[in-house]
Amino acid sequence: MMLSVSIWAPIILGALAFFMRSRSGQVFIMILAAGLFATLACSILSHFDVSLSSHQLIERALWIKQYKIHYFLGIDGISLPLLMLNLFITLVVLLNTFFTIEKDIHVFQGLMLIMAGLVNACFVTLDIVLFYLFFEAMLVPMYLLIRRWGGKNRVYASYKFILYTLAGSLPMLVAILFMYSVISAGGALSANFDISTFKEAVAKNWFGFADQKWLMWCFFVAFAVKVPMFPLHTWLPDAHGEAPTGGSMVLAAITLKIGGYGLLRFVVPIFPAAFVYYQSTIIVLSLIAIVYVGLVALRQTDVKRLIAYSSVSHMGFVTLGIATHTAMGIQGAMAQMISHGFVSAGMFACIGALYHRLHTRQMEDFGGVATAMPKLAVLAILFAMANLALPGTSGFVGEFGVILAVLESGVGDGYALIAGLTLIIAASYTLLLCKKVFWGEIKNPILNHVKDLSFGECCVLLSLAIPVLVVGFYPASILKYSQSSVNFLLQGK
Amino acid sequence: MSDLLVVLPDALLFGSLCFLVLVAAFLNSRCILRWASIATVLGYLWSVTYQTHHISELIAIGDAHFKSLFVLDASSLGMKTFAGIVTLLVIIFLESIVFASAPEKAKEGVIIVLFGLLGASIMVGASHYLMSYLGLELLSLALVVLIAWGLETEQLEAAIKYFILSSLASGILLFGVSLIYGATGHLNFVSSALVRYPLYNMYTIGQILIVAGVAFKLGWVPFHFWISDVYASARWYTIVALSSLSKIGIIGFMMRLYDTGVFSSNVIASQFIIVLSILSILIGNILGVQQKSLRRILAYSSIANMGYIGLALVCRTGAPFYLAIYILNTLVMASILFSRFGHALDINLEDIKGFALKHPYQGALLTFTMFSFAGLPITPGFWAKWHVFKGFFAQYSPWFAIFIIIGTLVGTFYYVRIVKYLYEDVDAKDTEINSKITPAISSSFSYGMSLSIVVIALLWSTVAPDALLSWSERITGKGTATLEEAARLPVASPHAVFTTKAIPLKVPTLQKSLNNPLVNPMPPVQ
Amino acid sequence: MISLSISHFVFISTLVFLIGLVGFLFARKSLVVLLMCIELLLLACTTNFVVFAKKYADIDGHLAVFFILTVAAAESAIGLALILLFFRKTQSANISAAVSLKESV
Amino acid sequence: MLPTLVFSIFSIVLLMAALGVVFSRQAVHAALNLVLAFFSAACMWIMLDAEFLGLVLVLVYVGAVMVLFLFVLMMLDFAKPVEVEVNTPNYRFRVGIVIAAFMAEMGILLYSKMSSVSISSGDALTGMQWSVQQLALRLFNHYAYAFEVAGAILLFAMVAVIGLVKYSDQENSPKAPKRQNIADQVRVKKEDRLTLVKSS
Amino acid sequence: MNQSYLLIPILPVLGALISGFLGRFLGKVVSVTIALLLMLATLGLSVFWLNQVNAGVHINQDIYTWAVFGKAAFSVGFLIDPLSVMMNLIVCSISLMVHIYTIKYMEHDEGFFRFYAYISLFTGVMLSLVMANNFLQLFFGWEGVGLVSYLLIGFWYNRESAIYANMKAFIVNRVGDLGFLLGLGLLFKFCGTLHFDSIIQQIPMLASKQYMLPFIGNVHLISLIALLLFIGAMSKSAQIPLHAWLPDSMEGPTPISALIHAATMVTAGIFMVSRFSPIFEQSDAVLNFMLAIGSITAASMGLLAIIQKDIKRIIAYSTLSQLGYMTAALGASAYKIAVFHLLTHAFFKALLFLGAGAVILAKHHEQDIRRMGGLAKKMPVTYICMFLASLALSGIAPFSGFFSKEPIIEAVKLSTQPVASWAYILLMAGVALTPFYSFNLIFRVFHGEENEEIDSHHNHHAHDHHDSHDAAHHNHHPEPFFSIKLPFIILAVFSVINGFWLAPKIIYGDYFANTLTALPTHPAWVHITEEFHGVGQAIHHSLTALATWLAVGGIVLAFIYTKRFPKLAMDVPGEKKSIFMRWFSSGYGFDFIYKLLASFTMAIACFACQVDKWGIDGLINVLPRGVNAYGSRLRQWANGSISTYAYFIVLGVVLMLGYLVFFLR
Repeated sequence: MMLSVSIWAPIILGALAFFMRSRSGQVFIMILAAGLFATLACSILSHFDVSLSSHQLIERALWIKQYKIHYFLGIDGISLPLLMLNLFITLVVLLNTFFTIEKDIHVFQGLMLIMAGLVNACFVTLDIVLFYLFFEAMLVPMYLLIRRWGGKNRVYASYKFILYTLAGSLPMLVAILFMYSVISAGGALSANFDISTFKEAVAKNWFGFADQKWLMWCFFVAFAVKVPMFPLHTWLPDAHGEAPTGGSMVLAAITLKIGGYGLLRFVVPIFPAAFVYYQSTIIVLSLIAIVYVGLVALRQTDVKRLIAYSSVSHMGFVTLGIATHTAMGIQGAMAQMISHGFVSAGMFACIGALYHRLHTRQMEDFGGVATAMPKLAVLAILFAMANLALPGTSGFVGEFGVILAVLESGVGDGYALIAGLTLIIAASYTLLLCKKVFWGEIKNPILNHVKDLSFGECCVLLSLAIPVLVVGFYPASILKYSQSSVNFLLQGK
Repeated sequence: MSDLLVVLPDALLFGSLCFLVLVAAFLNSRCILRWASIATVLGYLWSVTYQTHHISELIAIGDAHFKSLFVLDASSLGMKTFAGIVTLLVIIFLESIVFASAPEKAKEGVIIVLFGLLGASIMVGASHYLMSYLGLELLSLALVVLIAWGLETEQLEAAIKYFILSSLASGILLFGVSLIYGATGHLNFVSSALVRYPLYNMYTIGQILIVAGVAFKLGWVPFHFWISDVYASARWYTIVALSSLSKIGIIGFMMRLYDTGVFSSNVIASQFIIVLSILSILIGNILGVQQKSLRRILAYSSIANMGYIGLALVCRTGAPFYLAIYILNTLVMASILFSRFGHALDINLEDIKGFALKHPYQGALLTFTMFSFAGLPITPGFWAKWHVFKGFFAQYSPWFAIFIIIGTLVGTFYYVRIVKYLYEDVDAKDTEINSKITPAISSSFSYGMSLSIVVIALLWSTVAPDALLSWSERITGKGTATLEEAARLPVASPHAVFTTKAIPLKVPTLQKSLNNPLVNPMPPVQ
Repeated sequence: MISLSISHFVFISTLVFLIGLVGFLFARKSLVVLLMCIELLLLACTTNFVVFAKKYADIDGHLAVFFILTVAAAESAIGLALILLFFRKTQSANISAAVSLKESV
Repeated sequence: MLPTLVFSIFSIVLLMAALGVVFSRQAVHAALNLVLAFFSAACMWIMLDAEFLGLVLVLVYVGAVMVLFLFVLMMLDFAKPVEVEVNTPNYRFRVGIVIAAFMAEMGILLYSKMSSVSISSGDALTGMQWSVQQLALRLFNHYAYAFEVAGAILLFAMVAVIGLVKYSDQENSPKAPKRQNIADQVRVKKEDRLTLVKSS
Repeated sequence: MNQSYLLIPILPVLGALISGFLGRFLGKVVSVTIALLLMLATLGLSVFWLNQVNAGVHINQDIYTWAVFGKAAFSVGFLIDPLSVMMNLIVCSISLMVHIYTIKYMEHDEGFFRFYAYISLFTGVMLSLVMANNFLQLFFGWEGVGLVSYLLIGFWYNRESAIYANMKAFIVNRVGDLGFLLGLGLLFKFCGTLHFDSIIQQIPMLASKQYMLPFIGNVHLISLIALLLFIGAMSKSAQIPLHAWLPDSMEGPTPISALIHAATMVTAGIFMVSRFSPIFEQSDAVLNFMLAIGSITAASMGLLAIIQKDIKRIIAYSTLSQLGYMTAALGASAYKIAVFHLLTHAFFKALLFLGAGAVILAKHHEQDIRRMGGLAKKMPVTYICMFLASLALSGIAPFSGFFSKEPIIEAVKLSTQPVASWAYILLMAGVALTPFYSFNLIFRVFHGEENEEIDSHHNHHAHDHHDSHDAAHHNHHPEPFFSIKLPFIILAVFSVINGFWLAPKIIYGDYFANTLTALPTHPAWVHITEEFHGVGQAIHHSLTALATWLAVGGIVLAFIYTKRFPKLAMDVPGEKKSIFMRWFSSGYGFDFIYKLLASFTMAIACFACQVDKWGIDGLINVLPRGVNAYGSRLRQWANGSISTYAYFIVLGVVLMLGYLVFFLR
């Protein structure tokens, strides 16, 4: 019941939000959402048993009889932190809309809430088709967000976003259908679209290894686009760069995580053998993402694009961690996903606050922001430090875990060295960003007149900054949820 | 008298038509004509329902008298219901237009549409090539007249184009029928399919020519050129009729060919249908991107969607389902565009700039429809594509997916482009262009009613496609049991694909089936 | 001298069909000529039916011819009406007059 | 021997006439060629024991439909020279290829495997009562339904043609009530109303 | 009191939070008082724990589990042993001095509270670093002090040079951190834990392992680990070639140069190597490497200090040189001595920096020694203290430097490592250089004529940031302030007494008996201990030592040099220098190499950028472009002509039949 509420309540609230033209109505929606999400989070957390490795809070009902598609929800340690992250980030973004969105706040909030519902759905569905539905449906509100509130180049960016993602996920659809046809022809299993059914079918060798390999790639590509992994990442800078602040925050903080989540939920458990077979390929791609995309970030002049490329680079650690196929690596990937959720959202919020005041995203138009807006600078530097994985911030946890996992898993210690280069590269581009934007003298005359963060904006940024530190100093508070599920995932039963 | 019950729907329809013709000739009352025609369709629907309930007795009677000309079964009755409902919508739509634009001289238009329904009704029930041909011609001619019904130069030109090309296609189809007759000596579907050793080449050519004729009517590439021009000039109700009534007739005909064993999943004709379908998906969408005119976009969307339906036909699953959802989408788009632009011929993308901002509800509906066309979840369009893919990839190689995916992506692009324009901010200089937006008939009751019916149907088929699906399955006869059925076929069964270690790159089903007929000239038919 | 067989007749009807097709393709004619080409196509089909009726000693082929002739007559009537209307609008009944609807510029 | 000769003559006439339909410059010539084609086809049908059909073709088709064609042709204004469609040589070439290919394919497909049933007059149909009566029985019993449908088509053709032409007439005939066409009035240019005549 | 050591890192952080976030509300007096009290409390606790340790207490306790990755648990925990309490004491005392000193020094800076927050934060982080009981926490502190260093170097963030320097410092440190992280990762891989004691227990296992390096072949695993860890130490402790950030870091306010870049943070590397002496002991190769790097750094950086004009840079190079000594000591397995030098150096170098700060303040933020002179009369306390500190630095007998530096040289001399003899020569050269540059500074700044041509125009371009506050600085002589003098005096006293007071306990005594040990195969230190016969004896012995005479010679030489060339030439912008001089004055061209590397990286990045834009994105854009181009060509066919359309219909049929012919024939 709770999981259904977590899907549908935001969507209904979002539909309601479309009618709130007045500011008070929007605030009302915001408060309602806050209350709802807090209640949801509390009740889910209180009913969640950390020690169990299987799915909990299960809801299951037949939805479409002909297709044997079930309305099948459940939550485990892998999805729970991400679900909580989504609830949290959505609230923050809702709050942030008041400070960054100039037109049609009510529509923006509505789309945001709908998006939250769909993302929640992605995290809790256990029926592959249901997942696919929500996975694709998510594109629509995001498309509209970019389309309506985006920057100058929003048209290109929004097309690219939707077509790229669709192109990635259609092969998955084909693979799902193919697998289902084999499963239903086999007859030994009760044919349905449960993940466990697919898993069992593969485990029972109903598919030849060659088949498993291409099926794995079909699934993999869908999520690799979302993550995004190296050769499929080029939509992200455009989408992030052009999206409105809230859109970028949600894109970076949440939707990218669905990629990682999908790998953990589908690719790794369903195709363990094929995944291990292509382990080194995936590792190499991840490393390219980490190093090469990091280098690309170094040359960006557009602040949001820089952060976007840095997101790609950081998400490389997620795929790297998953590719190690060890509990440590996957836990590291989880930590990295959570951390990146807060950090990238924070960085985008900072840049959003700047963009809202200066209406530019070019580095050369900034400089000396620390003088003009000290509060912003303090928080931005904190996020920057998290971005370059300074210990004590959340950014460190994941990268540390993943690098150690690479060494521990024995896939090749050289990989760890290359992954470690991020220490230098991430520091370079992040500090370059700080140097050009926050330090130095004020060059842009507008900066002399801008006001520092308002109380509300401070709340937005602080609410992202505090988790960054909490996770940085006590990651076990989050990792404890995923521990047993990750172990379960790797034991393959 | 009980004989008549067997042909009750058609007889009722034809009888009422004779009556309506007289009404139109002697009573110059549009009102009577309208309600009489609506009553006719309702009567038609009732009689179909009656037949559905008494199907077993009727079959017994029918066997004695009309055996070889047409069949009475779930499939034909279902398609007839489908055609009837669609006609009802078209009539409501047409009549609401008449109200709005008084100069339109479409009094007899209703009769034409009903003739079209008669044609479609005959086609979907026919089990005899001659009956099919007669139905097809009636349907085509009705469409020709409907296209011409605006009587402007553009419409006449389009009607002439459609008429001539459609006659060409009918000629090709008929030549094919004559060859099948020559190869088997029978004109009945079942009997001709049961001939053990027909003149195989001639038989195959006949099949191919029939496919070509059907391809023209459905607008499969490269037989699609007329669609764009016709859509660009015809009245909206014609467009709706073209994309609903005519497709129902043709698809009913094709389904019947499959059901009776003339075609089956592994004859060459099926391979051609697949190739043409995929070509349609690809080229229809690629050309759709090129269009600026919304009417032409709708045309190419129709072409591409017929491609998907082709796949559904071949794997014998869910073509009516796909068609129903396609018709719903088209209806929404057509009615919204009509309500805002009237009969304007050049509705360009620029003209709908900011449309959704001005009219949020219609804009949202149009957006939903576009995403549904594109097949994005959660829209009925997704279920439609899902269903087709599900059936198709259960039988054919996943390598076809490459083309289908590319086509689908390209299609998504131009549907999404429409959404883009819908939500675009209107600049000051664009207001002049937008002056073309004139609220025409959105207040009309019947229009509102039909639109809301359509919207309810859309939402319903999104959330619970179950009912529509089971209906579609019932109609399709063999339905989703394709896999089991295909398993019984000796060659090119899906298991041949599934059990191979790797999927070879060379499109296995296609090649195997191509070699197959020489070994096993006719597919076994029960 | 070879003896006549079915294939000869089919050969001729196929040729007629072909010539009908050619008529569609070389479009320098009046639209009415295209209607006549349609008649040629139908003539080829009917001839086929007659031939195969002979081959199978089956009367259905002859009946097919009846129906086809009916349809052809209806078709010609509608086609001629359309051409007439078109002529009234544009003062031309040539194929080259009916090219205003097109995509390419 | 004789049938072969007759067949050859009629088939050659038929083909020539068909070519004449396609390639004659005047539409009236085409129509007359078509009449000839129908006639020779009717003769061939008669060779195939379809006497009644042959007669129907000549009487109904040549007698009614072709007259209709000619009638319409007369109504159209052919005073203007026929515009010659610019069929580029490239296009002709492509069409030629397609037609040749079509012919070749038909030839290969039909004649490589077609069993040749020899037609010596009347042998195949001896077992049947081959008469108009037979035809009628079949038509009104077995094909009654189709017959009705054919009737529907004819009815439709009638309704459609009358409808189309009637409304068209209303608009164009001088007897129709006069209407004010504002668009035309606005579009009027000064040349339409005013003619300057220069006196030399 | 069992858990009271936890307060040692917490209290300064608390102070940082108070002055950082509440400073403006509390006012200067209150917040500074709080910060000082907290520091004092921390110092008190450190002393308390020193006593506890002396009484034999040894604490190794995990506080909480930081994270569990898979089966591996990482925790945050503290280790109280002689080394950590000693480091605590150094950090706390220097930090307290700097806290006091800063009250006046930063009085008029608008970033006053920020500065306090930073130094308090630094103290806290540094304390948690030295008290770590596992590598993870060490790494926490390691990077944390890097962060604070970054923030403090860029404290005046309006200065381009400052923000360039802080970025450079951070990135260069990151290079070392990469090595450190990898070393740590390898330890984790083979030991399965990051706890010091568990790792040290497993050293025999590690020592027995070989490790396959691509292109190189098998190496000893423990050598590799030690090398990687030492790379981390190199960047932190600014050893060649990762040293170049330290001179630039002088862009920060002077108090932090004293605290961070002289006394504490830069010695973290030395501390770390000492902490893991059991690992390093196992690898002769790395010991040799350390010896070589240390001695080269010591000599070459000493040489560079001579030609510096900037008072802070002279001291910075001196710091580099002294860090080289410490590293060399580590290489000679004389860990105790290295740590002891760390201790003595912390006090006298902090004093030197603070003194330099006072001078700078007095000269209105002038840092060029060529514009100084004759300050001795005006600032007698500063003068005396700095003089004493310089004596200590030079290793003159009774002062603390002697007791730490002399054993280093002895240890290197006695070391059995192959490179020890070369290192010895280099270190001896360093011994002569040290007094020369120290006293060069002293003489030029405090003696001679007072250089009154302190132009405000010079200040403008150098430190215009401070101009607005100069009005408040009309008092040229900050000496009267007690808060400036007090740290001087305290530090001076310790610079003098540390040597003979602590050396017997630390180097020759058994303070580090169980903490820092060398293998019997590296006996240098044992020999030194054997040769030691009390402080007096040592001082007496020093009179005959070569090093002492070299040092005295250096002082004399400096005296002569300053007398002979009282005025150093100002740099003329267009002046031609020889290549050698340019190479030399640019710090052996390391900056050039850094820049080369940076621009090389940027070039690669630029290439990557183009690849991304045109290669990958371009490849992906091929599909839409192709679709568009193909579509517009296809569109040409829809020309409205019936015959064209019919042509395609026939063509379609022909193609289908052709297919049939092909396959059905």
